[in-house]
Parts: sequence; structure tokens; C-alpha cells
Amino acid sequence: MPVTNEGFEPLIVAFCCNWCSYAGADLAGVSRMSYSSNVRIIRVPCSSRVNPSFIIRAFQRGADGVLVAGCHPGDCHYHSGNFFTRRRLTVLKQMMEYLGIEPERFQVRWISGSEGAKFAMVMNSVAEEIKRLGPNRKLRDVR
Amino acid sequence: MKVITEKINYNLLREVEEVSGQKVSACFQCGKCSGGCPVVWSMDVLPHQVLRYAQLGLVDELLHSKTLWICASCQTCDSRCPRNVDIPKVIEALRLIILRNKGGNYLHPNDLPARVRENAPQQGLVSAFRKYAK
Amino acid sequence: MKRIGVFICWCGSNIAATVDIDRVIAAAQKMSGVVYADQNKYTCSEIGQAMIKDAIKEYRLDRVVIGSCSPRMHENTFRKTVESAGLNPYYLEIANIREQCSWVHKDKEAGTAKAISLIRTAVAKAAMNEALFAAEMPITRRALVIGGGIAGIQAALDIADTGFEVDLVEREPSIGGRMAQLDKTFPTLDCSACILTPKMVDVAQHEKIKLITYAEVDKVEGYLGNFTVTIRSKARSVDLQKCIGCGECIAKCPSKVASEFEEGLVQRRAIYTPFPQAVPNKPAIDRAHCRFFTAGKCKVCQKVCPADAIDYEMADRLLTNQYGAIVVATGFDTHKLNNYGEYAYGKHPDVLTSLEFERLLNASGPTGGKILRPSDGKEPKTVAFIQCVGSRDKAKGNPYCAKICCMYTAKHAILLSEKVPGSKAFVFYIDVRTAGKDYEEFYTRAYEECGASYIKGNVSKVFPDGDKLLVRSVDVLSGALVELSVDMVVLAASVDARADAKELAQKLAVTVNAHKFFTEAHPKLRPVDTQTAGIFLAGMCQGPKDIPETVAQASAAAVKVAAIFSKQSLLGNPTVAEVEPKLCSGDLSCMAVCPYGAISEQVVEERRGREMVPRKIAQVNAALCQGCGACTVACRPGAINLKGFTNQQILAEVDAICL
Amino acid sequence: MQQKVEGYPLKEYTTKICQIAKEALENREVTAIIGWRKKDFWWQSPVVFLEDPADVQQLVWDPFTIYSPVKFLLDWQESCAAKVGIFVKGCDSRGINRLLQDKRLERERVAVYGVPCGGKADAEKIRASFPSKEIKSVTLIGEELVLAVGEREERVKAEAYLLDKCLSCRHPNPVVYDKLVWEEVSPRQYADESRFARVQAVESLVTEERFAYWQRQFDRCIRCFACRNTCPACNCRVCIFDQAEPRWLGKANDPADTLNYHIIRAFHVAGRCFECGECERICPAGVPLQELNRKLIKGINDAYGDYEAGLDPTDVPPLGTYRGEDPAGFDES
Repeated sequence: MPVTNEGFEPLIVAFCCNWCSYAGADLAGVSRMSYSSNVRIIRVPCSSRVNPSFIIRAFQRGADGVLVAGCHPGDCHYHSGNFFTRRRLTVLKQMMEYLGIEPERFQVRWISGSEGAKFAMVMNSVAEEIKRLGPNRKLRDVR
Repeated sequence: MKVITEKINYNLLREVEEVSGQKVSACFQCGKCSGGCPVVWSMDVLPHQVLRYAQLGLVDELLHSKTLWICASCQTCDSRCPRNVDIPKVIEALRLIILRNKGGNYLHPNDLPARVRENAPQQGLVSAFRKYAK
Repeated sequence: MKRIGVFICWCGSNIAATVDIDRVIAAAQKMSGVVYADQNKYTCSEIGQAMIKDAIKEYRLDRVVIGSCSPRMHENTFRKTVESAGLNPYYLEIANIREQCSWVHKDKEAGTAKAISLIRTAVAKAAMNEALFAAEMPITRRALVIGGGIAGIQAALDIADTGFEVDLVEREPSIGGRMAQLDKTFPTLDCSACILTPKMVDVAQHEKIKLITYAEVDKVEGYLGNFTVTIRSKARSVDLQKCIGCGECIAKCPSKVASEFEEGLVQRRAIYTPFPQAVPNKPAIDRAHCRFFTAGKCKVCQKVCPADAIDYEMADRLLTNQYGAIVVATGFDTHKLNNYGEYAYGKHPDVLTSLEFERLLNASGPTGGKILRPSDGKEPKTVAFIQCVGSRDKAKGNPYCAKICCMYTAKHAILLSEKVPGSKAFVFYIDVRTAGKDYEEFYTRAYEECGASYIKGNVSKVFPDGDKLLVRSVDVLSGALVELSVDMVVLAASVDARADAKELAQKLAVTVNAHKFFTEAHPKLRPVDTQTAGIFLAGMCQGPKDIPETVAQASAAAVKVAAIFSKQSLLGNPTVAEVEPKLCSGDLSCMAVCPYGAISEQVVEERRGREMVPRKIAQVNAALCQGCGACTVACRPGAINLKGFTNQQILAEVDAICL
Repeated sequence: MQQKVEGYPLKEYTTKICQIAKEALENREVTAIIGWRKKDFWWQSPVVFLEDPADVQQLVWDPFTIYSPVKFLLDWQESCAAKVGIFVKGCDSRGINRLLQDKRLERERVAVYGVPCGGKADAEKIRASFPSKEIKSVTLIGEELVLAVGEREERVKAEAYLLDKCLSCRHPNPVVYDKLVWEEVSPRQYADESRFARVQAVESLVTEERFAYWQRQFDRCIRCFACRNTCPACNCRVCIFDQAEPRWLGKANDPADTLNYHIIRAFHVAGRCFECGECERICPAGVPLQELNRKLIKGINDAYGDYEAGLDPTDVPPLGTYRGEDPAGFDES
């Protein structure tokens, strides 16, 4: 499928847990791996800190995509945080898709502190998918 | 070229070391000798390979090589060897072994006066052996 | 209104090359609350820090935003800077415009726009930063060392020698580990047992060390200074208090099973001590192989025991103890050679692993230290040593170098030449790596003095050939094909992380790498720490290393532990959860998700009309809370908030990003 | 299977309820009773709160005693320390468990009178068949609905006039009570089959159709919060939607804010909703909220094992726990 929406630059908010995914982002930087500049990272201590309200708010304020990234299951710095994340965000994601939001808009991924390359790859693929979808109109504030 | 148990000639290594007075087993094949050899272009077995064959006891490969007779004993290699192996002396020893194996040497080292034996350059000695070995 | 100062770091050209600093400054100056914005070539330098301090005083700044490298890099540096200028360190906010901006984007326009956005986000958050104060926590001055090999032994002794209590937990019935299995050690050819066993005895006799053998770690809770660890003391079936270690039971035991310590070369009894110098030198019953436990009849050991020490009823006991710090020294497994059919291991008795060969060399081993072929008991005259079996092999084994094989193989070649006169060692190698003090000399000794023939070229196949073994390879240096008939083949099997390393890592909440070796906090600067404060690493469990390195790391870990214990108290993490009583409904959803048991119920008095009424709500123990924030999402009314990452702050960040 | 009514007409049920309430008040077992009473119109039987034994005659049990009385317990508990008696249907009783599990109710401060319930009538369905203004009364006798319409008496099969939520009710009998008012009834046939039927219908649409469908629904929402107010699972002391700082939800009538409200409300009851359906029934705009709640229940059941909220106040709701091997609804690579 060709990339449509030529010229559209999406805004992607990425909530990254401090211990894995944020470190992975740093590693991508240290390794000079280039990825889409459309991504803005918010550092949270753990993916389990990400309240669904934050995600919805980002969409309301104009984010075209939201990514939550945490440690791989079993690797959580806080033992169990990402296990709760997995359940919560699975429920949220199912609900959003049920309400007619494209699955690509809101994504959850596990990226460890040593996966700099994966971080860059995920950012690029998310940016690419969002670009293909076009701007978020469904969840965005009218005002 | 193949190394098989029956073919390995442990005596060759011992003989070369004995004749040359050099520790052939010390060579770890860095290649510096071959890299700097001014006549390497005309050799069929490179200087470092000479040492390797000697280590492995590959007698035939070694004794039939042209290299032994091309080496000019300029000593570029041994002046640079990190393992302190005097390669010209090793090649020299190999030449000696070949000549000895041909047999019929009329000149025995013991025939030479002791003074000459100690001080004469090996090149000179080899020349003498060749000369009198015909 | 807050008075925010923004400082943009060039980081030399690291940031300045991709981000137009002047434009960022200009944009920052227009941001709400920003009263000052400036730049510096190296903000982390003394000059850079002084500039921040001066600006804080001159412009009466009360919040500081620094656009620089990752907060994981310099957050602490700058917090101290801000603190020394009289502000609370948590008034600082860092925008990561290096790792997450200038280094990953090439386009200056996009990089600058993103940097401005990141600064705006940090400014929005900083405006909501509150002063935070760390709680003081007591320290339990007792260390736990997991694993009783040389790493654990050294760490335990060093900690104990500083005067602190240590518990040393070992899975096997005796401490000693891998080093006890070795004959000699490179590069000095010291007898392994001669240098190890005195240390084992020291451990047993040290008044500050409590040895817990035949035990495993079951559960780990808590945090730096206050770990609660449950240790499963496995049923030994022998009462250590009563046993006098006479060995009568071992001699009479009718059940035999392959000895783990002897690498399966001989059999041991079901009641056994792993090796003669075991500490404690008292046996354990291997219930899986004991005739009484498997068939219900026997009890010979009980009958012959003069001390009435055999206890078939003994059950696993769970010991729960408090520790202030933990050293993990769980060692390694040797690589299983299932994938290497070409080497005929397991098919021909004279194809051995290096550790098996080590046992043949060992005077207390199955052959009394004589090198004899398992097949016919004859002395091998020619031995082929094959290097990198399972190492440096992406396809079938481990991609990494096992690090110790080159050196122990040189040792084996030397010992072979000493023990079997006229013998010949052929070492098939890919590279010989001898980085270490006196290592290269040791290696040259093997081929110069001991006649070992080093052949660069890995063996492609070993063919059993009568009572000989045909080894086929190539000498890549000469290009000659090699086909040798030898009497014995020794395989330098790679080293693996312990099979259950990941399970232990999860219990400890530390991480492992792709090969299940424990991950250090920083590969260069914190090679002994883990990411979890208070848990340290020693020895092979962190990655392949030799004995000197293992001992050095163990001592380093001990110093780290002692450094913690030498403090009066520990400062906690101030970014902890906090309950707003007015909002709390008291349903304690938060409590269910807290991994630290940091949340409990409390009763507060609330005014209702004219009377005070009690009400149950949640409360957070700041010393226990580690600040993950899982509770904040479980709490529907948002009554529990995480300091430093409050709902307000994160929503402000979201709003600022999307502006 | 048909529910048992064992002969006594509706009036006798009411009598039974009055009698229990009267005894409890007179014996001072409780200081107040929460039940239902008849209001001005035939379709109104709202919750009533009585303290005087003389008033118990107001209590009623008829096809319209739908309203959940559970949430009133919160107000009661906050304002007075005495014990209260409450009549609960099957659905309401799970609300009691909801409050117990959320530690919002002390069990010993409430006497629960369980009322097995064969389903309540849907006034809309009745109005569609009979002129509303002429209806004087509606009663249930056996499986028949008996309507006094004008001067006539109409008898119709009750099932056709019951609320949808009652037709898919899996627990018509109270799951927690101190006293069962009369014998238990059998659950309705097809209750299980119809449970997720509407969810599946929406699921079968493609993404854009689903969005359009829900936009149509949410467009009507006036954000009166009735769904939240009636829901026993929405029992926070201070709802996040009512907080000014941080402002979790915008006050303006923005479709995005409406969507925000519905997503977060549904998320907050995920794993906790016990399917009483009051949110949807009470909604003045007719937003099919149960389709959303049940979608989450279905998703949780599929991913994390069957779980029904409000049956056991001592268990842990699915979002308050985990298993290491849980599946995820996203790419875990």
C-alpha cells in the first residue's frame, strides 16, 4: 500500500518507562540510530504509571498516535508493574477498537534497555502507520 | 597438501632446530617475515610458511620448494621477528639437510680447522660444502 | 507564577550540530513562566554549573529546566547544582535533547522544532514541581551471598572481615563450586584445592559467617537496606548438629548414581558428600536416588550411623531473614553438547569435555590424577584439544567467547606433557586469546617448551577409528588439510549462564541479558552493581571470567556492601506515592497492585457536621514505596498520586507536547 | 424454564415485603427500610426510605420495582451509624457485594432482604402496544402481565414486555442476603445466549461503521452523569469527573470529551461491572451503555478467564491481579 497523506507530519506521544524503554531510547541515541522526529517521549517510572486518562488526553489535545512502552514481562524493575499494564491496556485497547478507533492509533510495546535498535524500529513503524492513517480526527477536541 | 599422522616427521623439526640453533616452535605465524622479504615475489613457499611446514613436519613440501634456494639471507626478516627466530638460519639448516641427504659429502665439518669452524660465515661454509660435495 | 530558568547545553557539537540553540533560547524565553534562558557549551562542566547557580541567585529562579543529555546521565549532577544554589533538588527538570533528539535526528529544522517542544514540555512539568524530601531508612547490617563458589566465598569472607554479618547460601551440600573441581589453575599451576580449601574452612569457621548449604533462595522482597529473603533449606535428611562426618553411612549405602562433582565419570552413593574436602564435611541424602525414598526399604545408613544423625522425616524448612544487601554469585553451567554430534561426544568414551579431563588430572579424581583413557585405561599418547565448542557459534551454540578455554587448554597441554612423557598435544583453535597478566607467557610455554602443536583450524569431525579417534581439520596457516589419529579428544565446552538464572533474576528483580547472564548497571563504570540498588554481582553469573577476575569482582562487591553498611541510615527515594485523604474512598484497589506492601489501611478522623467521624483510607509507607506508580492507575478517583510524576505534571506534559 | 410463581398473586408478594419490613422496624433490628413504593403513574415504582413502622404499607412489589436501591446505602452510611434494612433483587444483591468488595459498606450495618425476581416490565414496550394514558395498573400474575386499560383487562405474555436486561439476567436470585423473602426462581432460558448478542453485533461491523455507530449513540449524550450516579460500581467519594484540579474531563460539550467520559467510565468499571444494566436503563438519551460494559466483560473473560463481578466480595477483580502467562491485546514481540 503506498503511503498516502503526503506532507502530513503526525504527532506521536510515547510514554516510556524509565528503566527499560526510556533507556532503550537513550541507547538508540547513543548508537546514533535515526528515527522519526515526530515522536515525543514522556518519561514515567513504570508503564503501570500510565493512566488511560493520559492517553485519551493526548488524543484530545491533538496527538495522532500514542505509544506506551515498558519492560518485557518478567523484567519489570518493580516486579509486576508491566503485568498490570498488560491487562489494563489490553482492556483499553480492545475498548477503543470497539468504539471504532483504528488499532494503530494506540499501541503498546515492550522495549528493553538494551533494545536501542528495536526502539528506533518501533518509532519508525508507528510513525509510518500513523502517517498512513492520517490525522486523528475521531478523538480530537473540536475547540 | 595434507597432514596425516603417518606423514608427520617429528624428526625434521628436531633436526632443523638442532642444525639451525633456532626455536622453530616459537613462531606464531604473524607473517612479518614474509611481508618484508625483498625476494618474496619469486618464492613458491613464503618464509612464514617455511616455518609452519617445519613445525608440522611437512618434509616433502619443504624440501622440494624453490624458496630455500632463493633466500638471499639478507636477514631483513630476522631483524624484525617478534619471536626472535633467525629465519635465514632455519632456511640454511634446511638447505644443509637437503645436501646432507644427498650423501657423498667429502668435506666433513670436522675436517675444518676449529678456528675456521667457529668463525667462518655459514654462507662460506655452505659454499664449501657445495663445492666439495659434487 | 513560577520563575523558571532554562539552560540549553550545546554538549560541544553533540547537540549544537543538530539543534539551533539560539532559536531554542528565543522560543524558551516566550514560554509561560520562563524569566531567564541561556546556553552553555558544556553545562555539566564546572563553568556550566556555576552559570546555573549564578543565574538562580541573580534572577531569583525557583524552577530550573536544563536541555541537555538524558536525565539518566546527569540528573543527579544537576540536582546537586540546584541544591547548592539553595533550591530543592527536585525543582530541576531535564529535557533530553541529546539522546532523544540531536543524536537521532539529522535534519536541523526537525531537530530544532523537537528540541523546542521538549523544552516546552519540561517547562510545563517544572512549573508543577514541588519540593521533595527523601525519607531516612534504617539499614539491616547483614548481607546475603547467594552461591558458595570462589566468588561467593571471597565476597562472604571480605564482608565478614569488615565486621558485618553474612549468610552464605549454597545449593549443593558443600561449598566450593567449580573451583573445587579443578586440578591446577593457570597461569601459575597452583593446585586449585590447595588455595581454595583454606578459604572454605575460613568460611566455616568465621564467626560472622553463617553457612547455609543445601538451600536455595525462594523469595526476595524489600529493597536496599531492608530485603526480606525466604530461603528454602532443603531436607538434607542428615542432622548437621548430630553428624560427626565419619562417612560410615556413605560406605554402606547400596544406591549408586553418577557423581555430579566427578562430571559423571564415576558413581557416588545416594548419601554422599560431593568431594572429600567438602565443607561442611557431612553428607546429604539424594532422595531421588535413595533406595528408602524410592522403594520404601533400606535404612542402612540409619543403622550404621553411630550418631543417630539420619532423619528420614526431615522436611524442607523456610527461613525468612532480613538483609541489607545481596551478592549474587551463582556461577555457571557448562554448555550441553547435544548440538555437536560431529565431535562424537557421548558416543565414544575417549571424547571428553575439558571439565572431565580436569577430573582425570586431579589427584583426588577417579584415576588418582593419572591421565587414562576411559575406554581401556591406557595412557593416551596423542590428545586433540578442540577449542570453541559451543562458543563463538551463532548458529548452534553461544555467540560469545567463553573466555577461559584458551588458557585452561594451554594448561591441559602443559600438564599432559608433564604427566605423559613423550605425549603430544594438538590444539585446534580459531584464535588464541591470552589477555591477562602472565597469560601469553603461559601459552607460549605450552607450544615452545611443552611441545604442543597449535593448529589454527576448527575440527570439522571426529571419527571413531578402532581404538583411535580420527580428527579432521585444516591448518589454515599453511592451507594443509589435517587428518590426525589421536588417542583422546578433549572438547573445550562453552560456558552457559545457570539454567535457572532467569528465575532467580525475577525473584531479585534484576535483569539478565539475552544469554541469561545477570546484567550489570553499567558495562564500564558499574560492573558490579545491578540496576536494583543493594544487589551486586560476582563471578561467572555476570558473564564469562576467570578466577582472578572473579575474585576481584567478589571483593569489589564486598566493598560495595560494606559501603552501604557503613552508613548510619539510607536516604529513600522521595518520588513516592502519596494519598490525598479527601479523595480516597478507602477501597484499597491500590493495595492489591503494590508489589512492596507499601500501602496499608489507616483510620482518619473526619469532621462531619459537629462531630468527628472515623474513616478508613489508604496510607503509603514512604520507606517501602519504590515509586512505580501502579497504584495511581488502580485508584479510580486519582486519590493516590506519585510525587515527581503527579497526574497534574503528566497531564501538563501531555498538553505541552500537543500544543 | 419458566420461573416459579407458586400461585400467590402479586399482592401477596407486596404483603410479604410489608410484613418483613414492619417486623424489622418494630423489633428494632433496623432503624430504617429501603424498598420501593408506587408513585403517581403506573410505570413508576421508585425507591422509598422508611423509618416509621406505620409507613410500611407504602412498600410495593410490582413489575416496575426496577430501580437499584443499593447506592442509597452510601448516603445512609455516611450520615448515620444505625443499621438499615434493604430489599434487593438478584441484580441489586450483586451491587451489595460490589460495595462490600470496595469496602464502601460494612456488612453488619445492613440487613439484606433478598427478593428473587422474575424480571421487570419495560414501560416502553407496554406503551408501544397499549395507550399509555388509559393504562391504570400493570400487575404480573404467573407468566402473564395483567393490564387494566381503560375499563378492559388485558392479559398478555409477560416475556414480550420485560426489560431486555432482565431477559439476559443470569442471577435473578439474590447472591447475598440475611433473609430470603420468598423462594428462589429459575434463571431465564436464553439468558446466556443473549448476554453478548448485542456486543457481537457491534463487533461484526468494520472499524469505520463502529465509529459511526458509537458517534450516533454518544451524540445524544448530555453528560447528565445519571449512568454514573446510579451505578453501584461508581462509588468513589469524589468522582474524577467532578474534580477541577486536575481537570480530567472538560466541561464543554465537546464530542471528544463525551468520548473521554465514556471510555474512562467504562474502564473504571472494567472487571467490576456486574451487569445490572441500570446505567443503560436510566439513561435519558438511550445510550446503549451495556454494550460497552459487556464488551469489556467479554474481552476480560476471553483473555483472562471467566469472571463474574459481584458474586464473591472476597475475590480480586481481574484488573487487580495478573498471571505471568497472560495474553496481551497488542504486539508483545
